[in-house]
Amino acid sequence: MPPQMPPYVPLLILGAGALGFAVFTLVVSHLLGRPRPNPAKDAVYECGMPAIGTARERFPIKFYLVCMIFILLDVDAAFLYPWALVFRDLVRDGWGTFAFLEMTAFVALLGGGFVYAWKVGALDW
Amino acid sequence: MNAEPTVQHALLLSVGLFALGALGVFLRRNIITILMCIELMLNAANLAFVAFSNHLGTREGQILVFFVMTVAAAEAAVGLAIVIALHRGKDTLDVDAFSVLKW
Amino acid sequence: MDFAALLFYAFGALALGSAIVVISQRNPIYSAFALIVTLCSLSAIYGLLGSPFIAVLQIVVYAGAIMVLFLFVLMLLNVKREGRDPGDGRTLKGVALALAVLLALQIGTVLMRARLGPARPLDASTEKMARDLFSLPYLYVFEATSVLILAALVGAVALARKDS
Amino acid sequence: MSETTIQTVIAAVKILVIFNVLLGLFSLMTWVERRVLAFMQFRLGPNRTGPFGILQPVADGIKLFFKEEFIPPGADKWLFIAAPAVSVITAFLAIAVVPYGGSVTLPQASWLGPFAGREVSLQIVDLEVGVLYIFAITALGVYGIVMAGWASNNKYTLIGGLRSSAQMFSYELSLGLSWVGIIMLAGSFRIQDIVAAQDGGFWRWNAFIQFPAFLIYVVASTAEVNRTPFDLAEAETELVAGFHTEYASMKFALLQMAEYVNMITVSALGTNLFLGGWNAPFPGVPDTGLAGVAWFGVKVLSVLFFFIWLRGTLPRFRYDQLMHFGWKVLVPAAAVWILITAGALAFQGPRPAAAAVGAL
Repeated sequence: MPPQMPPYVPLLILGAGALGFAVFTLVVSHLLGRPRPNPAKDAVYECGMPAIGTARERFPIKFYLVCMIFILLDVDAAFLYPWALVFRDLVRDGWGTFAFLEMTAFVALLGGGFVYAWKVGALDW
Repeated sequence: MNAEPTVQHALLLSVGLFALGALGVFLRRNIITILMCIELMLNAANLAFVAFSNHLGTREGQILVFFVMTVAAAEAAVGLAIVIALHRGKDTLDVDAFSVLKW
Repeated sequence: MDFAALLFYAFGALALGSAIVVISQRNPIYSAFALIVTLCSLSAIYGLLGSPFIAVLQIVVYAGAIMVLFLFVLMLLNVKREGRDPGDGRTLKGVALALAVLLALQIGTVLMRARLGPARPLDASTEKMARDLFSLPYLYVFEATSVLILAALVGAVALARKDS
Repeated sequence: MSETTIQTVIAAVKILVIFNVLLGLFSLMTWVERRVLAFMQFRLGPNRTGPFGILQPVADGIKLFFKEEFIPPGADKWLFIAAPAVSVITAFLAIAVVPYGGSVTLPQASWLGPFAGREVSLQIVDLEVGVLYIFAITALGVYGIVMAGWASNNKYTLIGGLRSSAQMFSYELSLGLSWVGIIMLAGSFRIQDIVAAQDGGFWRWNAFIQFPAFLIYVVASTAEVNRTPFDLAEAETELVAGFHTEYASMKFALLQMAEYVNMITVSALGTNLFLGGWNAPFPGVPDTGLAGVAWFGVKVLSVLFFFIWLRGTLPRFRYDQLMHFGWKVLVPAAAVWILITAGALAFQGPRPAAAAVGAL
């Protein structure tokens, strides 16, 4: 087996290719399309009604709450992954019950927070 | 000087990021930008952890990064919740507006 | 100079450059996007330093979750550009810059003078990291983390949804 | 030629092939989708350009290239332009770790030069962090949508973008959690290992062993790629076209392409994680090399057809129902399932555990 190429090389090629493709497409379509603006066309499209004000509006706090609960549970998932990775090895080495209870306690504590958020209505839409 | 990136180069990068984060905290007056600068400083610390752990051949530093990230997530969630609560009271995000603990 | 080193310097420069954008922008939305670039280039640097797991976590937790929260709050509160500084802004900026440079010099000196000795090889593969993380020494820290997240969850929900 | 050059060339060729397959599949999908939907709704669908209208995607592409560009007043110009690019780049990056076959050995032909007789793995890059990489890249995909929605300076796009991103990360969580049981069974993040663990007949596929996780994956991935019945972001009756209302010409095409490429990615990933990847459904049927690629292709195309079928069949969710379902059903179910799998593994040992979990 020859020495493996470091994994970032294909990733870089792919990233550069995708970037090149996006830029190429945007530039070519910019050059090809001939803009023929008129006031109605330039207006913001809100179903034909004249737009009132800008869209720099505030929006409901619910989006923030959901996002916040997401990031905290995301951290939880970040701990679950390495645990899942080595779980079978741990079972084989006789640490199965320990690892299982360790993660159960972790998930149960977070579950408490989740239930709290549920009960106070942070998940109600 | 050696052209390879050594631990010193990673550490220099970390110092640079940390100082930039600190400078941002001094310069900016928007609370949210200041929180972002704090995230930048936490990241600089993480980079130093990874660089040292890499050099010294121990994994402790990298595991600490794990916990730093958790703390950063908790900090962002609570910090931004506080920002929202503050914004309700004063309708601004300028740090100079928040000079009292209670109003 | 080999390719990995070149990449390291390129991403380092990208991280520093976007960090400068973060602190010099008056529009916080641009700051947030610049910070995302910084975080992603740091992730690339972790990958180059041989810690793929930390690199992925950096994206999942920081760039994928925390920064979305920042963006949401910026949009939620409809944050505008910062106004101009009052009269004595220039002096204050000078002082701030001087302080930051001083800080950088201080930390830099300490870090550079650390007696590190020769580099030792490290196996930072995900499996090894996970075995360490779920071993007895970190049990307490690990469970404490869940208490921290629980506290943050309850606190943030309580703070944010008051009279909403 | 040095070893590094050879490997780089192989990688570049693989990337080029995948890139073109994705583009081809994308344009084919736009046509197939319209034809199949039309068939299901007793219409004809596009049938004028070429035989059966198969040249329709080409015509659409040419048309979109020549369309005029449009940036709405008050829009944030740079973010508005960057949004489609970000979407399409993250969509293409995610495919990097998805394998589409085991490996093929190039023939010993002279015209292949130094490449003759080489074993080529059918995957762009086999990262140690495999599925986590996909998790990370899809997390970045949210930014394209947030940027597009916010930068357009239009209330419909803003609401569409917000809804879409909130939906994406709500379901991303269950999506991520549905993989955990599989990772436990395979003991690896590498998709190659996960597929290898499902070798030996369709009853060993994770879709059966991890049936609840499979259901969660199907629902969550449909929501993740904004397909009916979860296409709330672009609910035409409420929000015009959601976050891409203001986009025209190729910028619109790029956003559309990102959606389809994401759909192809989740189909390919689901095939690998749950449907045995390139393994044949019965032991003894050839599934190495190109035969494996054929099995893989059949499975992915069936999953893609399933997505179209869903769109022709199911009505759209209401947004509150969507969020309730995601948070109050899927996330707890995924967490409970992880603990069940772990308990089975911990207290019965790996082999019987898989059977017990399958029997559940």
